[in-house]
Amino acid sequence: MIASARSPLVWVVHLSVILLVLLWTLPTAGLLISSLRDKDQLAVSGWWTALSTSTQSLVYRAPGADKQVEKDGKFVISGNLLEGQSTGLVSAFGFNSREPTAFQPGQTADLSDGERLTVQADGTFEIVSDKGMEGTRGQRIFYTAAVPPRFTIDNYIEVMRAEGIGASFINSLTVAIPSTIIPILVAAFAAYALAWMKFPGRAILIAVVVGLLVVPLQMSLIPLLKLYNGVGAFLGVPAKTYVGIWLAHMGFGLPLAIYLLRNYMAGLPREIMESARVDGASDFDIFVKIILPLSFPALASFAIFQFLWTWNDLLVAMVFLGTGNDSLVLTGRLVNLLGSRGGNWEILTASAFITIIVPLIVFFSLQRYLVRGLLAGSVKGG
Amino acid sequence: MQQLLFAITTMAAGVLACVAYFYGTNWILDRIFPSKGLTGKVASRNLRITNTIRPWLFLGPAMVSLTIYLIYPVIESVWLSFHDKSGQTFVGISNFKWMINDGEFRQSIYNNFLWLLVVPAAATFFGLIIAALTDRIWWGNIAKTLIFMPMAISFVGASVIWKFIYDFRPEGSEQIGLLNALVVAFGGSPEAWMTLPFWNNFFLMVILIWIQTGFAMVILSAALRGIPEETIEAAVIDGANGLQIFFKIMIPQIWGTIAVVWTTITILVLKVFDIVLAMTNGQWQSQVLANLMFDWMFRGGGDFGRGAAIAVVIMVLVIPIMIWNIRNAAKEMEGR
Amino acid sequence: MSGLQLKDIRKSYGAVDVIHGIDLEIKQGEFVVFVGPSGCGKSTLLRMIAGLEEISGGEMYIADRLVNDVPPSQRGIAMVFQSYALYPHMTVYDNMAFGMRIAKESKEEIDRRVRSAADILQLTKYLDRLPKALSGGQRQRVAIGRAICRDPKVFLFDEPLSNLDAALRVATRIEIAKLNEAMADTTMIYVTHDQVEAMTLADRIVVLSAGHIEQVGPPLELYERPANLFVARFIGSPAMNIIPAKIVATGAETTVELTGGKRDVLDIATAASENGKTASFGVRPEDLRVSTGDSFLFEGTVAIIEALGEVTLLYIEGLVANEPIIAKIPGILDIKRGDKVRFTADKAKLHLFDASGKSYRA
Amino acid sequence: MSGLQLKDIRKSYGAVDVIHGIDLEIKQGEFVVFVGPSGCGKSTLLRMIAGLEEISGGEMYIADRLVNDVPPSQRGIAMVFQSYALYPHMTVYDNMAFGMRIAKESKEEIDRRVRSAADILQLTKYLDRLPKALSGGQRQRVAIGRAICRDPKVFLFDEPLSNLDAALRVATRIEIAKLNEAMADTTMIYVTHDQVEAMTLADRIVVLSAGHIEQVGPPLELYERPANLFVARFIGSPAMNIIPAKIVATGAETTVELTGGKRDVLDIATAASENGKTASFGVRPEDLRVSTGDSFLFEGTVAIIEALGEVTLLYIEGLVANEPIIAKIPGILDIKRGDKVRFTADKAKLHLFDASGKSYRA
Amino acid sequence: AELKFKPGEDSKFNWGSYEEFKKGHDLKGQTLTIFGPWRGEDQALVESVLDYFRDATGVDVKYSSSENYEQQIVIDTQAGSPPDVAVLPQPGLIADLASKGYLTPLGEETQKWLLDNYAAGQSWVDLSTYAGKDGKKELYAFPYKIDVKSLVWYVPENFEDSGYEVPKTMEELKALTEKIVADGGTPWCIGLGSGGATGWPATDWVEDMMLRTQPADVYDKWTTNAIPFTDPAVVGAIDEFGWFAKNDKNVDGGAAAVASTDFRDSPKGLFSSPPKCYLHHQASFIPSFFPEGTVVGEDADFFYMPPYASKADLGNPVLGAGTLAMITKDTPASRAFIEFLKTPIAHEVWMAQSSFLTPLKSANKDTYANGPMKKQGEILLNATTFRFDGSDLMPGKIGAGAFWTGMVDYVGGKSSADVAADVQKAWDAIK
Ligand SMILES: Nc1ncnc2c1ncn2[C@@H]1O[C@H](COP(=O)(O)OP(=O)(O)OP(=O)(O)O)[C@@H](O)[C@H]1O
Ligand SMILES: Nc1ncnc2c1ncn2[C@@H]1O[C@H](COP(=O)(O)OP(=O)(O)OP(=O)(O)O)[C@@H](O)[C@H]1O
Ligand SMILES: [Mg+2]
Ligand SMILES: [Mg+2]
Repeated sequence: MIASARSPLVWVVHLSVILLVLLWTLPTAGLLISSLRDKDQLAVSGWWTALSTSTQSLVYRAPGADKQVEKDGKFVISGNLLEGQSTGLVSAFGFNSREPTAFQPGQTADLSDGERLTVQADGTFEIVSDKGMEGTRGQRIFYTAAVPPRFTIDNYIEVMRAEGIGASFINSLTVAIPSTIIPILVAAFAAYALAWMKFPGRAILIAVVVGLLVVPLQMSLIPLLKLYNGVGAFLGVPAKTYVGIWLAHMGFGLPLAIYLLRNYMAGLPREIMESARVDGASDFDIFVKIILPLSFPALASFAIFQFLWTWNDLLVAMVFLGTGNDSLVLTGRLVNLLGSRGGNWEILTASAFITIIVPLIVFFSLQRYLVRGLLAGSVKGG
Repeated sequence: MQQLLFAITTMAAGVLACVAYFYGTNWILDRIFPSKGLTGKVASRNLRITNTIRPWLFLGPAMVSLTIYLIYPVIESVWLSFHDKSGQTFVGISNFKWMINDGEFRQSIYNNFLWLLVVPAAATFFGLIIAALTDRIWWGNIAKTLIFMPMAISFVGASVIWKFIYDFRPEGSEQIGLLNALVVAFGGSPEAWMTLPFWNNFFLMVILIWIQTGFAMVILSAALRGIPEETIEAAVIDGANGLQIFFKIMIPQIWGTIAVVWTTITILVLKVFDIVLAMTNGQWQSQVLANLMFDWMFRGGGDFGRGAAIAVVIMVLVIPIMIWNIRNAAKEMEGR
Repeated sequence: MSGLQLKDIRKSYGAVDVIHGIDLEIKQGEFVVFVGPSGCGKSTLLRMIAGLEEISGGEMYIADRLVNDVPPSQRGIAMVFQSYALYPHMTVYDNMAFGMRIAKESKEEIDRRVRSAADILQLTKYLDRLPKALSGGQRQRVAIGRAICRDPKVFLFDEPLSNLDAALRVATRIEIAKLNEAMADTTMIYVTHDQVEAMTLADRIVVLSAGHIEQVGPPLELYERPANLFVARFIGSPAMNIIPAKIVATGAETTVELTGGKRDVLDIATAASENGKTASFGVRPEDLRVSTGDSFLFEGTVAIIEALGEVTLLYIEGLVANEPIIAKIPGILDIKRGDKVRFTADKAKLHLFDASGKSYRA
Repeated sequence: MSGLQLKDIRKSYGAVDVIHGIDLEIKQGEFVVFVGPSGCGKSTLLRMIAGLEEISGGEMYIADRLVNDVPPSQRGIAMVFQSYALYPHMTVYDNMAFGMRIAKESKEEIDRRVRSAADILQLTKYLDRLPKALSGGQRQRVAIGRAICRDPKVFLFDEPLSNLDAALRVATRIEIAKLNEAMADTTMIYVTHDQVEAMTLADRIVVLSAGHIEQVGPPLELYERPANLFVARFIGSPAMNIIPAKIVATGAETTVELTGGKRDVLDIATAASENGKTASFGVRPEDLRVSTGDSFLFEGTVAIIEALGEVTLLYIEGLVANEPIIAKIPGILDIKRGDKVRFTADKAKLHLFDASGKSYRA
Repeated sequence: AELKFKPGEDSKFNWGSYEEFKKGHDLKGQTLTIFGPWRGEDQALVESVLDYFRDATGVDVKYSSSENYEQQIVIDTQAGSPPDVAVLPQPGLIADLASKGYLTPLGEETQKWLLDNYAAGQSWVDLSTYAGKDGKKELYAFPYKIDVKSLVWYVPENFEDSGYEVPKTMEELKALTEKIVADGGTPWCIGLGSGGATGWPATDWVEDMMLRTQPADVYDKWTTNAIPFTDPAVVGAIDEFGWFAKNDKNVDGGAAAVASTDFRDSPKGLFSSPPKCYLHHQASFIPSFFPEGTVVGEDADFFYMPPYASKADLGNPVLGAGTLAMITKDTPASRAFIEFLKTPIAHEVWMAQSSFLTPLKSANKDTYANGPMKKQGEILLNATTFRFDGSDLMPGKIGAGAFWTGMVDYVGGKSSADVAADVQKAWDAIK
């Protein structure tokens, strides 16, 4: 680390990073706040309004006639519009949807059938009638009030309580972990061969790997499932197994893995490899004892992505593991929670944050392998 | 609990099998063709043989897997692209003929080129900037995690997120989309962003850039940290300022990785469809190739011939990138 | 004064203390050489002067300005790194031109200076190569070229010639000396393990050991009057022979008794209080002569003979356990292994150190 | 024979020819030193012997086995890289133990050997450090330690001591000599720029220049009877003085006329056909003596005096244009700049080379 | 699992049919995999029905679903690992599966059963009959669970506050629309937004209008492209929709907002204060997107999208949608499942819990969970014509593609003729 990095430029750096981070997290922040909001609020007001007290026009339905009490010969229904909220201030009210702000707090409104409605600024109201009221549905009271921010974790509770979520979580892990580790191993060997071993056709192979990056996943599904079914029938085992999905994830992840790892490995100083070779190490030794430890940054970055993709994947899991209840992965389970029309945003927002946790943990724990100066001190002159 | 146990054992078995393969085959190879301790013709012959075989042992599992999971489907796709809807009857190049005349296809190609121009460049650019800037500040890891977050968010989540950005409410009513809220706050009138032909492409691209920057950042950050510190020190001594060091010392040294990131994102862009599917499904002239392919493949029973033909086009588009990569690899292999 | 001032400079890497408080003043235009055993902190000190290493303690002034927190680029230095630190993606030419380009020199000026430096360093043929296609010595020369192209206030050289062959080394050394002469205002600090370099180039030599200064002075002073045992042994090659002795008579001249009983008289004054104390008697191998007469300092058996052509090294056993006395005698000698030989030396060239290693010569 | 045999070995990097056909035989157990100017191909040759560099042409045998295609791991070599090439992710201990672990030595044996090597190289304190926390010299020592821990058929050292201080260098050099003695069957090939190292260690020295061999022979032979001008100038420091001359009389003794007209007689036999040809007259700086009498080889004006303590270097001008004659006179002299001084030398130590650079001495 | 309603306990249910079915089917040890579109709450409901099948037959039933069921079923059938029974809401997709030979015909007997037992039986048989691989038309699917689409939702109290009446004819509806505008309100909330499926709510409008302006056979020709999309009948229906949607005053936010407002959000305007709109055209499922606590029948209600009085000859057409069950793997268990769907109990159990409409005449209407459901059931039974959602009948590329896009373009400003031409062009391209 170079001494005295304390220059005015540093502030520019800090500020620009803050700006970028803000830009990048703002959308997600919206999601986070939304996930903590009441589900009916989501579609009505912007998430940022949830952060401060806002003036809203709302409707309250008073209790029905069965809640009336007789007092001094009058029939009274009373309550509070701002039920359950400690603060808030009513600034206007009404009883007709056409004129929702016809009255000021404290005023008394004459309802059509001899009933009178009074609403106070603190939200308490009273409907008074001379004769007994009827009907199961209570009176609608329109009011405008300053409502303080209101947050709830109900959305999370709802998602977490969903049946089978624990099993799905384990399913997801069972899919994701080997689907991450196996391709890394396989790809690392291949990348080493492509970067440091001499054999004819190497350049072509590299190009093929790049070319295979582009193969659309959807193209492969049917032929592969056909193959799986064939093999499954031949061996007399079910076609949709964990091994099957691991291999599938490996196949789809390999091109990128090989491509990234090869690029990284090709950049390692060759003197180190030579030195090991002179020390009597075979290719296998070199790979295991020199290349792998020195490639940790690349391995870690790929692991982060592969884990992420397999964790968030729905399509491959649905096709190769099946859609059945006991084989459902977490994403599948959460998507199913959304219901047939897929519109429950409050669940969507909450489940998005529940699924994000594991990948973020993986990212955070693997990030420390992206170290600086891994090669420092190894060779002189470059 | 039992499932957990099963999961752990299968995981261990899978990984172990993989290790055993590599170790075992190498061991066997050295057993069959020994060269240690031997001299003369036999030794050199064995040596030659092992040297020829060993790379293929290392490559073996990868190649098998690639062949099954990717090459075989590619061949199948090519085959299908010359067949009709149900994949039964050979129809020659009529699928391709149809494609050229299809307005939606042309629209998709046009849009895809827009995407290719903007997204890889922008994502790589932001990824690089962020990787470089966060590298030397104490809260860099936190910043990176935050910027990485979009990558980790499931796609369903992301589409909701952007709904809360792009959402349009008629003028006069309260906006729940951030972008329109800002526009209104500054006195403009709200726009239905997704429905603006041509421009909506860019709003969709923003989403992909937002996601892929995390990818570029992680890879480039690893590369930046691999730059020998001493070359930076030397540049500092030579009087270079931060920007000069960044552009003249760091970037050239990680150029290979930048190319890799750019390539990867470019290819990803060719494949992108879920964003388009979820946000517009190609309406308002925002169609892209991959979504078009998906459309033909699966919607209402599907037309595999045409779907495959579009897939073939996508794969053909990547050929220039392949050639460029061969060149790069060859250059870097010189004298190795 | 506008040189360099180090006040109680300290450096530690975590728990490891590497520099233990260095006080040093270097005048503008001076050529100072740092010597010291491998790992004593020379590079670290240089890197601190350059601003590449944070200073853990003390104050550093360049041209009377406190520079502890001044970034390297504002210190006006050029440096040759021990590990070269070439830019791997630039050709030799660009490596050398980089600093000047940053300084916005004119194209012609850059070209002129690069070519002249390349000429001096015999790199002209390689100007278009990348560092990875160079030999070790060539790389080192590029590193030197990169520094001498520039026009700094302070030059820092970290073992710049270690990978060069003798002829090139001499030539380059002379070029550096010339550079020093041509740029009278430029301060140069030079780290080397080569005695000849240190002796020929330095205005003053700083001898470091384990993170502190042992002695500072002009080369000949260090050679002739080492302040302590460490410097005595360190300067000169092969190192000064040290023979345990006991002071048996003090005064204007001192008499010591070597192991084995031989008594010698030195023209060094000692106080009476020193009488009877143990001391170390020192004589340089090249100051020893083979004595044919009766007057001699000591005698011993030749264990090894190394004929280097120009001189012959004799390794004499029998005086100090496990450590042979070395004599460096000009020419090729007619002495065989096993011969018993007597040695003598100029009185003025004898040294005496007290038990703590301090020299008795003022 | 089970040493090393190089038959017309060639190497080119693309269009650049680096090694032009080397024929060399090294006997088992021999200690051979490669010397040559920076960039002449020493490292390349070493790397080809190690199997790290493909051989572009010719054949190489180790222990009578053609090894052109044998991978390094099976050649039974240990190597100290000029660039160290340490394993950055391993501690010093692991760096040294790596080769032995690969060879499946027992734990105790590994530990013993590592510790003993560390001891010799004064690295014991640093065994747990990673290379990046070491000084340049310490890294170099680790590289040496890594090689000497092992038990190979051939040792390759590429400038192993360049970053060490004099004392350590001597000590390590002696250790290498000891190693060589202890392992009588192990062949050692050593690249160095240090004359002393070359002279003291080598059984034979190979002088390389621009990719071919100039001379091979035991150190003293090279010093005393250089086969050509290149070797003459290369071996010895400062280099041999070469003065243009003209042969004016031939026979059992040869008379030459130097520029300036002074004639000298050399005890070198020349054929009559050589009469009148231009030649180069050579004399080593250390063979020159200041002549007080009338008999002298040449005279000149002292331009520079370098007092190194042990010896004084005189740079004499007036004989060869632009290139001073150097005299290396023992001790500290009483001569001032500008003095005119006469020099003489032993007849046997004079050299004469023909126009193509070949020595007239057989 | 525990059966939701204990057999024999509540006499509303046709327990007899259940017992009879139970007697005839003992398939212990067999398994049955069912793949359907129901997820979330719906999944719990379908499982409660399946429990009866399990209980009756001993079959181990595995129900699964997927967000991308279209894609999933194509992949699974194509790759040769289909479920035993698939339930799909898209006749177009079913037609495709049938033509590729992935479905098993249900046979004459089932066809006859449908004719006899379903109200408007012939329309159901027509809907479920497709050409097989050999081109022969056979009954391949069994309609089960119907949604009514011809509904207009409103808030009764808002109507009261303003003194509006529920319209009985299309003319009245149009008049009401104009009156609301005149009163300074906004009559309609229309939202076509649905992510990737944006546009579909408009197709329902057009289909409803089609049925109210043209005879049923024109509708049928339209869905098979026997008349082109550019036919005046079709363009006319589109313009009928345009009368409502393309008038800035008629829709909340103006016409420009229609295409981008999410269909899930748009009904919320009915409930805001003051109300953003008074009317909303949508199918029977929409209450799940009403604000929490909204009671259908009290806080919100619906009326049948009325026909034109001037076209009384067209009767009371009803547009609907629904799911159809089909056998993708012919096993005794899957056969038995289709049989099970013929028992009233398979309908009643779901009817009694939540939104489930059935044309099965023998199912007891009293088991409908609430008044509104019953009302919808009546609309269904009162229908003189029932037609399935046309866009689902068209080929996927049209019904779930060009048609959607066309409608989006239409509300975006394109003329109905241009839009129709576009759709027709797309249709020509896939022929
Ligand atoms: N990859 C390469 N391409 C072209 N030339 C090269 C390459 N590598 C080395 N050379 C050249 O080969 C020659 C021999 O290099 P080598 O490293 O063997 O020199 P050396 O004798 O070890 O020198 P030094 O003493 O400076 O280490 C040098 O001139 C060098 O420039
Ligand atoms: N990062 C570090 N952590 C701990 N100790 C370190 C670190 N870097 C250097 N050292 C130690 O600091 C001491 C001084 O190192 P320095 O490089 O200054 O030595 P030097 O005098 O230049 O030696 P050489 O002549 O071998 O180059 C050495 O003992 C070294 O081991
Ligand atoms: Mg150093
Ligand atoms: Mg070299």
